Amino acid sequence: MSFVEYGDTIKDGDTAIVFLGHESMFPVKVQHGTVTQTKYGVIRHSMDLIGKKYGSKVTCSKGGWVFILHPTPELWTMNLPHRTQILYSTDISIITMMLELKPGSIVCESGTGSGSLSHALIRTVAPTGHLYTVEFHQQRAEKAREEFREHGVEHLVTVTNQDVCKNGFGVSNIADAVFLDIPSPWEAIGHAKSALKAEGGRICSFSPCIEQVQRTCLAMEEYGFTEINTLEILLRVYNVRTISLQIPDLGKAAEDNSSAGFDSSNPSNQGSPCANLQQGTVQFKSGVPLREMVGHTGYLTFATKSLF
Amino acid sequence: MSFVEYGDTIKDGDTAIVFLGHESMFPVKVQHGTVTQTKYGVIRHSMDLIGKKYGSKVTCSKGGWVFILHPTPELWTMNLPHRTQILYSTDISIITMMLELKPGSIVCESGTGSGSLSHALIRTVAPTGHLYTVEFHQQRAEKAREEFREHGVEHLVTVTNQDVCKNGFGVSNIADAVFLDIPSPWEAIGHAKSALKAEGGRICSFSPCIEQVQRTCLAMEEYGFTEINTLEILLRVYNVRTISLQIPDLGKAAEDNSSAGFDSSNPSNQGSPCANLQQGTVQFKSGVPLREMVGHTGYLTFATKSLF
Amino acid sequence: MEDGSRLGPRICEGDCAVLKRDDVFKAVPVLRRRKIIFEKQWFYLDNAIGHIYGTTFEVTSGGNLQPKQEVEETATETKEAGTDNRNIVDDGKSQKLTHDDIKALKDKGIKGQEIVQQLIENSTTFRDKTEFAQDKYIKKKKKKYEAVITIVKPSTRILSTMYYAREPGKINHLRYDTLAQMLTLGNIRAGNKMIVMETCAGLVLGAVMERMGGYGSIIQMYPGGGPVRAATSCFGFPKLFFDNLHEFPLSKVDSLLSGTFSTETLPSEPEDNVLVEEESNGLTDEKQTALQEGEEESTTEAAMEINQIEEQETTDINAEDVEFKENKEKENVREKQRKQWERRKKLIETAALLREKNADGLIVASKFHPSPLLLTLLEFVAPSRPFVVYCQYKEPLLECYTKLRERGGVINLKLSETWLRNYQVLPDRSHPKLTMSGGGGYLLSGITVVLDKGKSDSSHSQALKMEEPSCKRCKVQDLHC
Amino acid sequence: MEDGSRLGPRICEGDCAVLKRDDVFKAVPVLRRRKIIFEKQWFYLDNAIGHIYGTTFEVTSGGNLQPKQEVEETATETKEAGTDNRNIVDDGKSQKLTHDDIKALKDKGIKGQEIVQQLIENSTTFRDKTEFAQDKYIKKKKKKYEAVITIVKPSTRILSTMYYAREPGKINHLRYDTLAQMLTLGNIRAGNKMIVMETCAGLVLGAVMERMGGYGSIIQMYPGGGPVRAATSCFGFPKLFFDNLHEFPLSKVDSLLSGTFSTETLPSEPEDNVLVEEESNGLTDEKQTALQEGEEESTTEAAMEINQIEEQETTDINAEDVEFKENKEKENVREKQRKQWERRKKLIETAALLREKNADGLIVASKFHPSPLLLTLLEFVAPSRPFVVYCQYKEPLLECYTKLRERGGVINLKLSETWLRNYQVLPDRSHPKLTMSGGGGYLLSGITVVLDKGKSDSSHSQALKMEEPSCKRCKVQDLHC
Repeated sequence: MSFVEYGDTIKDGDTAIVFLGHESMFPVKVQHGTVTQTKYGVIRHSMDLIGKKYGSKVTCSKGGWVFILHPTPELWTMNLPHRTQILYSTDISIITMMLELKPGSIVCESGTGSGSLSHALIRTVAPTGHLYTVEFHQQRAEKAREEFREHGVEHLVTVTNQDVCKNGFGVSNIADAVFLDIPSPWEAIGHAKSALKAEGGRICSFSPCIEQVQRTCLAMEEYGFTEINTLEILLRVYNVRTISLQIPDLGKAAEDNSSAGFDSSNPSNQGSPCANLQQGTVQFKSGVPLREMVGHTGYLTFATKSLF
Repeated sequence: MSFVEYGDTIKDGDTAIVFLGHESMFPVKVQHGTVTQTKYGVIRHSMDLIGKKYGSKVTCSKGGWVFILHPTPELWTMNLPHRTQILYSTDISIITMMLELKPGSIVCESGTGSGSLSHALIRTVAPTGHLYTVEFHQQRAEKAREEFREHGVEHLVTVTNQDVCKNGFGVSNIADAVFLDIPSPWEAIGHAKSALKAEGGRICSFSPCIEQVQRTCLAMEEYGFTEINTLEILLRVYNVRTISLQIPDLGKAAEDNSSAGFDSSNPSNQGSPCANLQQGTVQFKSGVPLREMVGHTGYLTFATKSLF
Repeated sequence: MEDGSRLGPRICEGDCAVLKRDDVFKAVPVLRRRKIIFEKQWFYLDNAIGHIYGTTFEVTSGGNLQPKQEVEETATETKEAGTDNRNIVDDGKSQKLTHDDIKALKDKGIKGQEIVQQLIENSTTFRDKTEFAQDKYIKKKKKKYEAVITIVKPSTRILSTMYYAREPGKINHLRYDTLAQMLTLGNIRAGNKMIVMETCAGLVLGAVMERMGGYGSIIQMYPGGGPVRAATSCFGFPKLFFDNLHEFPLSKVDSLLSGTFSTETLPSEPEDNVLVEEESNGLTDEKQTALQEGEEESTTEAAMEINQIEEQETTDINAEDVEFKENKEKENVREKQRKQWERRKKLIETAALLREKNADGLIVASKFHPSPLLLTLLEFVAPSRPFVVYCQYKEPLLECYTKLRERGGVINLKLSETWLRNYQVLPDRSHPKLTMSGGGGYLLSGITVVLDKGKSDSSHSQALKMEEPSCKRCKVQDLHC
Repeated sequence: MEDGSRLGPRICEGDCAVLKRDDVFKAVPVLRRRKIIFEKQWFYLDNAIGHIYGTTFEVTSGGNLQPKQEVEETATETKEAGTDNRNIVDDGKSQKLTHDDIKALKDKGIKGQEIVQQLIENSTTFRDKTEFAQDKYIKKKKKKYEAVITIVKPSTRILSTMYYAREPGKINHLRYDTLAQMLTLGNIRAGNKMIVMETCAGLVLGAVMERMGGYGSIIQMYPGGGPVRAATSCFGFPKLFFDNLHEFPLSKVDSLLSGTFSTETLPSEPEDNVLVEEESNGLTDEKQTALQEGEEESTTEAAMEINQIEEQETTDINAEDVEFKENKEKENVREKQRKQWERRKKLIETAALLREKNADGLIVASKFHPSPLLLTLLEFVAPSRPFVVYCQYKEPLLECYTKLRERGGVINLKLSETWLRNYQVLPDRSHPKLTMSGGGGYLLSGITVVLDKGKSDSSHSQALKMEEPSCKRCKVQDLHC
């Protein structure tokens, strides 16, 4: 297993995803002799996991079962330990496309944060590209390095612990793309520009607040970036449901009765028009939006460093 | 006819809506002896309109027909002569509700603009309320007065031609609600406050740009408004369509053929697997979003003038 | 106390008032010596009686309300903001005050605001936090320890927001901005004659009544034994608003249209209806059920509060009617007969109103499939009048659309949905709110026209062509007009 | 000229390049002495050849391109903004320059930028306009009179944006951000073995190829006589990217699965397929037809440009092959046989690849009903791999969802749609763009797991329970984990 290559069977040292049910899962480090507790009972790594195919159903000690999934950057994003606010797959998707990333791309990122985007970036630029990621918080930088090692991608990434606004990315004229997710991105635009290749490249800045975007756009313009474009992307998830709606009783069935002239003042007969009506229902499938959805993650500002 | 009361038949002097087809209509002033040109031919007011029921189908001179509709503020909004950017029914709806307008409410508005919102406000506060509307552009104020007269609502509205930021609304301590749609609403918040009743009331400011909203919110806070709340509302319209999708040919029909062993190198047989396949389709109704929709009209900021 | 005549209405015993804290609303009856629980605070409304609506109160010891003259912002002068959070290590030990310490402060009767101040002073990390994080911290703590509520007068804005937040299942998830669209698209105004068919606890009816201000008339169509108006009663409308509010049983509609209508078979008594309301929610799905179970908790709570108003009123009437215990039974029978007679008289009046087929509009918002409702009730609407149908799901409105096209007699059909986005606007940190409603339901609206029954075939095909949303044709027409 | 080795690739004859003006893109083949029409300007690309991709050119007289070193902003110093528009009376006479005047300036060879400056100076109302209105005016005029284009290298970003704007019907209205979701949700990366079934002119295939960078393998499933790859060819991929691109006819899928597959009956030649593509767009509605007619105009234009690249290539090959005219016929027969043999060989290879049933993912984006495609093609995917299905409509994906639940072997099913909002960010006038896309299509994604065929009944019911999106259950599980 690695985050940049599928493996068929679960191996000692792998990071696997234990899938318990709808949006309920967690990552587990596979280790000989270890056991993992779930609500369905215990999973014994040596017996239940190692050597099994990814995607297998594993029966836990209490008889319930789970699926063991091969990790992907997207599953990791849903399950990683949060050290900071993280970027989710919806934003990551558009960032990756708009930065024009592909195998071989050199990308700079700051901050590393919880590594959610980092894993996705590494996946896309592998096997010949590289990610330079800068994190000013020492603990976080250290933890990210550890995760990259565990996930078999350390050769594709360099983690630097410094302040990108003061010290930049530590590289110059080699990046195809730069991504910023820091409180004051406008202070890093100059560094971003010098990290990018001379022939140009793409930049993206993620900011939750519009004021940050305004300053960042001004800075981008100042540094000669073109195609400055701010956008927002929201995911609307639909639950698939079978709905059944009642057909209202407009009295068609009751017409015969009404001519029979029951006196409604007779209490025993009061319910009768309702009783003999066949309340039909209509069934249909519907994609029903969730009651609450994520209403905002951040604004994404993209720009191009042009040739001149 | 008036904009605050339904009438059954079309009368001389009425403003009626000529409905030609999907989202194609225009207003017409009904006058004895007048004719109106449409693509379906001429409509003669005396013969074709006056005395007819609203909602009637009227056959034009070329044989095509149109419907004549009773005006409503909503139809007016869709058909009025634009002197400025106007507010549409989606925003008007939420403005009316959030300002807690009802019959008897006293409302202040600036600017009058093309009178789109004004008509809706008058409709809601009639028959016992009043609209004080302030417009700094003299021509527009005059035109609005004229329209209100034609639409039979002049007793419910006072149009003032002045600069609301300098001179306010010309009334004080009588309004239940104030609405602002001006370039610098923050300059009018003080005037809005003094127009509102002592016991309090509601205010709404409409601005296309977020910077205007930021300044307005600050001003509202400064003037002691509470419940300051900014929102945006967008209308997503669906076209109802019958869609039919092809069932892909996965070769089920061709299985018999393949065992028969036709040689594909024989050109005359090349098309045969396609030819005898019954390409089925699936039909269903769908609500299809329009390709383009209005993506932004403005931010609506609501607030309450509290008791203290 | 304040001069009420200038300052608007006072809070009176028996009123339906709305409690407000931040964005949370709750409708309650104003009763003496009654414990209210709201936002984890309990208190009595006794002291609020006589104050002006809009007054903010602080909950003091013993659950008493004390008017608060100024809503001050928490002291910002103590803030010394760090520039970023790189040096903060979260070890869960940053607050020096223990739970016991805080409890002790509370027991001493220390006010919430002071507790928050003490929490700030005893936080080792507060000064290192960014200004933003500091604000967040203060807000969180303030919400937890300060007990401030405002009592406001009910309105469509407040009640529709409240219902959507607290008991969406009761109003078929009709979001307040969708309701706002309905009122505007329906051209609801004083003087109209409206037909309303809703199973939204009477919220939609109340909204229509508010917009009509007692002018004009409303015919409420109801399923089962009688209309449900729990939410309507929360509006606190004056009695005269109900003079022109009529109701008509759905189960009599077909017979009314076919001419076989008679008042001999009345539907069962209104009491029976509560059951119907609770039993079916139009959903078979497990998830929904699970959700609604969750909702039911708060529902029960709020519904209780509201129903107590009704109970109260009923009790009052009984107390007046039953003067002597020995007359009770006789009186009851006579009273029952009188009521029955009145019901029948009103039903005949309402049937006559419908038979005129000149309603100024139709509003439908129910748990039922909207298609049969719409097709039938449109019969009672005059031409050139708007109608609006709400449904929580899009599919039934597609059917309505198709059926209406086949029927004819309607134009300008529009199927829509609104997106509502709330914003946080604060210096240097403005952005859309982080959560938003996933959906507020769907609307189908249109305008009635004279239905050309004789030429239905030709008019149908032409109407279809006329309404087909073709961009190309629109453009051409624009040029011609 | 610039040092190409340091500055990235140069524009070469025969390349597929993208012309860009503001937000408008157009893919064109780079050919000498060929008139290009783009954004109402005509010009020749001859002078662009040899320049670096990303260079901005100005169109000068005779349609020649001249590199523009700096993209300067229009002089802001002439602006004297009025504060509001109250004094502006629009009488249509504010511009003193006549159409003839402007034509005269153009004929004199005056550059666009100067014309705009003259227009400003001759506008009587310009000075009275607000700063905002002035900017708007300048932008409008600039767009009309200045002819500046940039030539950029194609990419998924550019081509998907271009197709969505210019020929959405060709790509089933797949919006670029929806495509972006597919690539991420599908975990597309170097080294994968992917199955792609699309009828999006090869755009989705191209996007997958770009993300795989020539590593791994792709099996494209195609309907009719052969895959359509008009958009794929616009990417300008190196030849080696095509070495591991395989294709397999949809019409052979069932026989492959049932074990009766043979290469004896090959589908008809690729040329036949173009017709199929043009004939059906999956819609019966008049409006859509009208819309697509409108689109067709630009479509035809752009498609022409693109197809010329392919023609060009074909001609090159023929020119090499046919050395002597007298050998032509014989050669042709031999060539045809060789091609046939090669096709069959490749088909056998591809069938073998599929038979391994170990694909690393499945991407579907077609005009067909997705349900049969999905259910069949998932057979070829290994367990614990993602799949993503796009459909322009939501309803077919509801069916896919239901069918997949019945089938089992998939988890984490998610039906979704994205909202894309673009912003104008300018000092003091930032807001969302005034128009936005109404919809970008729908996605159904999920993950395969080992399909427990024996116990399908019990596993089915448990799988359903397992996946039921119940908030309540989720919360309980969270506590346990």
